[in-house]
Amino acid sequence: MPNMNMIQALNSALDIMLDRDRDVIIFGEDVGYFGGVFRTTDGLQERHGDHRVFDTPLSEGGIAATAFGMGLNGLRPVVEIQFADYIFPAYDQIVNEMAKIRHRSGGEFWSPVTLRTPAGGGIRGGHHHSQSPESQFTHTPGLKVVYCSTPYNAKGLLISSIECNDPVIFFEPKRCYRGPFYGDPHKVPTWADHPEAEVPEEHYSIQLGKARLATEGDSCTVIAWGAMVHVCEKAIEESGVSCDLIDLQSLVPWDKDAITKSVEKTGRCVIVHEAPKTSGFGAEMAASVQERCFYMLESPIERVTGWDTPFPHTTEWDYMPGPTRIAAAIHRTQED
Amino acid sequence: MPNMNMIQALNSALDIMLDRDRDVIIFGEDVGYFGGVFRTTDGLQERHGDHRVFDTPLSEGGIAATAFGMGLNGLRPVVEIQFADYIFPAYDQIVNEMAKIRHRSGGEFWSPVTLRTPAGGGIRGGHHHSQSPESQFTHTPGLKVVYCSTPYNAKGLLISSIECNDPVIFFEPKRCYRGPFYGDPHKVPTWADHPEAEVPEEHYSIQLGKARLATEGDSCTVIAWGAMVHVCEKAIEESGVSCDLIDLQSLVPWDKDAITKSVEKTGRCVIVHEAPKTSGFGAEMAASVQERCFYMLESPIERVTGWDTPFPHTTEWDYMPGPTRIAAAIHRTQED
Amino acid sequence: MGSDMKESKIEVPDAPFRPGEVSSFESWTWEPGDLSKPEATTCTYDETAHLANGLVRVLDDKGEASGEWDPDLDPEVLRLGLEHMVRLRIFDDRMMKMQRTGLLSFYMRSLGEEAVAIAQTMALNQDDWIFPTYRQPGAQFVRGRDMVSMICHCIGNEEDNIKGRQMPVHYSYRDGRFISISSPVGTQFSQAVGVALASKHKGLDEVTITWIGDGASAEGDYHYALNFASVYNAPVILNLVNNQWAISTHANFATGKGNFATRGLPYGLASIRVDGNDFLALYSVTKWARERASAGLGATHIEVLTYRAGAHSSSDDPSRYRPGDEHTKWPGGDPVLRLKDHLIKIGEWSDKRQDDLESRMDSEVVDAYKEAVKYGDLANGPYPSSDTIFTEVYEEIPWHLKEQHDQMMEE
Amino acid sequence: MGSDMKESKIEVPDAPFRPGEVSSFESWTWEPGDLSKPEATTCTYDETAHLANGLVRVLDDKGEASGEWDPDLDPEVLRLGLEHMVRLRIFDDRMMKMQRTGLLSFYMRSLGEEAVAIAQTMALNQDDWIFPTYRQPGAQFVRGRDMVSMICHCIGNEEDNIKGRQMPVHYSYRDGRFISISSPVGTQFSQAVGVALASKHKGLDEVTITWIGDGASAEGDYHYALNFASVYNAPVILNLVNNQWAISTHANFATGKGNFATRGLPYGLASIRVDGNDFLALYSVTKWARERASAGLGATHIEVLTYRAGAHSSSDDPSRYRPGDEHTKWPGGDPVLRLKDHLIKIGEWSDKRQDDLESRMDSEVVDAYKEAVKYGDLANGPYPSSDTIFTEVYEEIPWHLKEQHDQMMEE
Ligand SMILES: Cc1ncc(C[n+]2csc(CCOP(=O)(O)OP(=O)(O)O)c2C)c(N)n1
Ligand SMILES: Cc1ncc(C[n+]2csc(CCOP(=O)(O)OP(=O)(O)O)c2C)c(N)n1
Ligand SMILES: [Mg+2]
Ligand SMILES: [Mg+2]
Repeated sequence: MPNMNMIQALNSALDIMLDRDRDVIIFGEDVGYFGGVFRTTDGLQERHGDHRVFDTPLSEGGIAATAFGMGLNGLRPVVEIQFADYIFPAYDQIVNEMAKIRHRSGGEFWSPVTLRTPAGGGIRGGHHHSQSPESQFTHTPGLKVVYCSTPYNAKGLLISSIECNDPVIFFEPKRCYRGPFYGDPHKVPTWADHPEAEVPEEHYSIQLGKARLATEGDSCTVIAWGAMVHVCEKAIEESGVSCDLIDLQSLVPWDKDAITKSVEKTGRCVIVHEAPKTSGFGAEMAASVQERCFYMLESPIERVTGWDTPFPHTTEWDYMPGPTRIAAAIHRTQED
Repeated sequence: MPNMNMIQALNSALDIMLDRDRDVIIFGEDVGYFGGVFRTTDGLQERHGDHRVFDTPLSEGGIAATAFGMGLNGLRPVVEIQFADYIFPAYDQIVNEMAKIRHRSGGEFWSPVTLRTPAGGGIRGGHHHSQSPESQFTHTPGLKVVYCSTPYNAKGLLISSIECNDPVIFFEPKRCYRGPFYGDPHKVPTWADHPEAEVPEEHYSIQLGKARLATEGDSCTVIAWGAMVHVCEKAIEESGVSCDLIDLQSLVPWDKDAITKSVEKTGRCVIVHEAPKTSGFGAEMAASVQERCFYMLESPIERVTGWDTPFPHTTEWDYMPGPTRIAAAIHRTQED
Repeated sequence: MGSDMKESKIEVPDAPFRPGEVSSFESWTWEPGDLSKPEATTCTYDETAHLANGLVRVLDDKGEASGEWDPDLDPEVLRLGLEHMVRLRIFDDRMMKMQRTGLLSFYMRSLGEEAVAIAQTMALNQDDWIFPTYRQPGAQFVRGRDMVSMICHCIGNEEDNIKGRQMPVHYSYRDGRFISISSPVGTQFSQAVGVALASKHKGLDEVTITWIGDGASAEGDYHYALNFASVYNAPVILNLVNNQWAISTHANFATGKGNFATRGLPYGLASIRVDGNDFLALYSVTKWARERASAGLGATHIEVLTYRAGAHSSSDDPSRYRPGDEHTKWPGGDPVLRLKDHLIKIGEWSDKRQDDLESRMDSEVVDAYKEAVKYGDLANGPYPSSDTIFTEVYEEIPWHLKEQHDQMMEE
Repeated sequence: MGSDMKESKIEVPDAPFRPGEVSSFESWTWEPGDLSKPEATTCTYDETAHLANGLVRVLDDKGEASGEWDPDLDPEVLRLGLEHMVRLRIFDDRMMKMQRTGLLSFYMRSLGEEAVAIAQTMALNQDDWIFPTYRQPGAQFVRGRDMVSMICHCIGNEEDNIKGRQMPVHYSYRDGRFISISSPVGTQFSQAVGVALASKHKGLDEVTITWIGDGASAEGDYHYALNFASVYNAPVILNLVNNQWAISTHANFATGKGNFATRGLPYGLASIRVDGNDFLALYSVTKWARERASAGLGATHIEVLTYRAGAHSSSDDPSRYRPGDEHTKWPGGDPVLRLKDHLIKIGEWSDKRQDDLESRMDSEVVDAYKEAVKYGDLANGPYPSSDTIFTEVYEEIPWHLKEQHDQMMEE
């Protein structure tokens, strides 16, 4: 099986879907001729024509609205928002329109748009190229929310998202496009030789709503998504504690069985995300875990997250959860 | 002391602030000549002039941007978004701009905008006149988030919000504009004779970040805000359980001491809100309470919320948490 | 507190007339026959500048049709148009009455603007897409929707095809290619461009028509729509319905010192202003825009000049912010009367036939509402089952909604 | 899967020239002296239509100034303008070098567009407000900002006045009334209207100037700005800098079949297109717009026609999407050379003085960066203290940030 980095895996998913389904159309800022500022759509315009893969005006609201309308009329648009930080001009179209159309029309209309967007920090992006706004979409019924973490699940989840008849917000951890990133900015490996970078050339899919058990253990359940999955892997190693590491993959709907099963086993839980703590998706996870597993819990559910501040530029390593902070939280769950 | 309904109390706060501070400027859709679709700004244009209180183009993004700019240049704009459902076209201006300006400019610039907006259901508003999107703002550092519930706190909190040098998103439970609303659409009292409708004519303020203890009890802590405060009051009564009812008032920052003190006493907690469950602010409350009071908790923290669906029109009473559902949750916390 | 005390120079526009004042519309100087009609399938957008700066009218005040824009319609078509307009007006009246007795929660009339959706939809093909606001329900009559089903939606009963999920007037009618109405104003305008592009991707000769209010044109969606339509040459008809008011806010707050009609030109879009109370002009202009789109020349931007004769909605009281009789001063008059007068003028109609039509429509509406209320109404039920809260949020019901559904059933 | 198999008719524009092709700009026919200059303080917006359809130029290709728009500036002012432009270009070059060695994370040059912010800011009063994008840092030199402090920001060291919170080039300079730059494009454009209205509320004769890119003009904020500026008659100068490119996307994707300059007219705004590489024309047009605003005639919409000669940013490689030498074909030429040639032409400058200026600027920049790196740089620190993560999020630090701060310090 070929080794692919995450960009290549995403590109492969798009390429395959363009081949399989004529209704798939890809557009966004700089995705056409240039192939995207992160190169995710590289070569696709050339291969599939500029009527299938094209550039747009610099207008996230217009992109979302156009995609929504195309979806209503039978197409399956896959659009890129260049950075997740720039999804907010499209927020109304997403939360008030895309999310509600099927329900509000009594099932007469729906719009299967996939919105891909690079999210998260670690690239010195400062306030507006580092945000990870997933929780701001998880509160809106009608949307599915996906966050990939490896080349393998990037491809499989993206294919499922495109094939899904509901609108999907698809977050890509830009920090992991070219390597897994274990939290040390000075030691940044590529995906070469990583088992999750073995990516089949052909079509495959990963069911939305299912988590991935990244590592298995007995003493603590660590829940993460996106880039934090790898940082947690490192943290678990450093902590020396035997942990289940659950890579959530889908945030809405999330994998209740995987999580309750694990927490019932371990009795301890740490949730990790990059976004600010208050009302991050970690809050929902913690609230739900204590609702469902209260009597099995041996210690408070810990959240390790970005601080409740804008994302900084020079001091981003003090902001993003690193292995040390996560390992400390894992250890705290073991005292009681 | 005069009895005021919530509209009158809000109007009084605006009137006082227009009098006291020439930099206060009020605008929004239909707020000028007409006095607002809910009449909150009634008479203010006549009293203070159309250069202080005026109508705007139908453009929430433009309203927020203009307010932001005015705030940068020394004014203290208080703007109305006609329904909270329509705040989303302004979401980018709020979360990427207003929220971050002080921090991003190293404290050189700030913009003390207050955005008032009627929120919540119970008026047969369907999908787009019923939403309660507070949690979508609580995740953004730099914003303060306030939700009033009575004429008294409406006025005092609004004055504090206007005086605050940070941007404040100020939610008003439209269902309670003219009466407290106890969850029974067939029995809708007015504010007449309600103690919280005794509102001083003059200036007073309620500190942001402080909760209000609405009722006091021993066996359970009920946390709510907006219209749900009154529904909870009724539910507590129906449940027969002795409860602390904490009216949060400020969601960011929230009143940690009030909550931990109460939960440490009661060992039980129910959180109630109208917005959908997943990633509602109840998630943050539950996550935080278990973090801080884990060893005092006798039973799982319960959330009683709107369902994870768009807000319905005809069946809204099946959607909004009512006294029965809340009382049942209170009872569940008492088993263990 | 406060800045130093120089006098504020903030300037705010006002409505031209407020309660107590006398409205007059002297700037209306346009007459039918004024404007030439460029060849739809070849003219460039700047060859439409005179149409955006003028006003396309066909019917004069005496009911006479004239000028290049006269669509020369078969009287049968005109009578059908008249019938739909009368149907809509009587329907609206009935719904308002029912609203007052609580059978529905809320209502919005098309009063004074009946011609807009009806003439424009009649000028299109059956498989063209309609993306309306709440002020264009009349298009459904043209597309043959059963009135009972429309009422069932408004009164939110068991038979409401959208299952009581949205407020009244938020119709969805897939069979008529009439796309679900949404409350946030403006959003459909930019979405319609996507609908049109999808038709284009399928290689089909379908055109999409959409509308936006004078007020809503201040939303970003208006700009997105014009830009995207121009960039991708979309077969879409972009109507800005300038009915003078956005609730209490006059169109002055949306135009500033400019105007609406010419806004399409700098985007490279053919642009026209049309008398929105003139059935023939509306029909003609829409047909022209459709031809143009179908020939691959892209979108047309149309300012439809009209007047919202009724209240904004059943929750509104316009006497608080405008002279109560302002609509009677509107130079465009009443679209129903104008078409009726024209038909009489050309010997194809009579007052007697009008009376007959009105009573026929009356009974149609009465019959329809009597049937509709059999399936329930908002005051008395039965409503769509509470289960419908959880269905169609997603294609399949996910576990957490199943769980919440069960919880609701238990409690 | 998939629609039936008719051929897709989706049409997508392209850039006029792509790598491997030869760029030429034949539509440039405008000459200095072409256009009359209406009286700023009395003319109506439609009396500016010729300015929006034409191109205001003062300097011809031989460095000669002519026409009604010649601002007749004191050579001292011109020399100062030239100095700032040279300063900026040399500064940019140095920063790019430092970026390549990792002393800063990222950089964006103004190459080819130096005249824009510099001429325009020089045409304003000291207390006018500047609301820039990342392509107008040059305004800071005009307002007297210390270069060391600018570099300290870019390299994110201890002395960065915004405390390492934003990426390089996101300057904030309150003393110069230069408002903090934000990454989301377009947002400042609509905000600037509010800044201008606040000045008006204070009764002060202050004007606000702002810019937006050709690309960013497709955001809703562009529409909000024009609308609100017109409705409230705001003293704001709204510049659309059409430098042909938005990263890899050509301005074709923002104009569609239309153009930028005339977009202001239907909003009722005076509208002008100006040669953005012509210092004199920029100065003149800006002065005119300022006079107009100051006289209470509101906003002017200006398309600044220029060419982004450099890469979009240090992360960009334009040879992938446009001919590498396209900027050399730009009919507007190089703004620095044009001003220099003009000064020489009028006998107020020489090649020798230019050389001296360049070496003086070189040393100024070298001295500045040497001083700046003393306070640290991105590669080596010291950085602003981690405490600064928690300060100035709110006016006062709330309890939860104190708690998180303490937690960070412990861990
Ligand atoms: C985004 C948004 N903001 C505010 C509202 C509230 N609202 C409903 S209709 C309306 C006025 C619309 O005026 P206009 O666009 O002129 O349409 P008209 O009612 O005249 O047909 C307003 C402000 C809304 N529905 N959506
Ligand atoms: C809202 C938003 N969307 C996308 C981006 C990413 N981005 C940064 S600059 C840029 C191109 C801007 O082009 P233009 O407006 O023409 O300005 P120029 O760079 O040419 O000066 C893009 C797409 C952004 N910063 N903000
Ligand atoms: Mg209107
Ligand atoms: Mg550009």
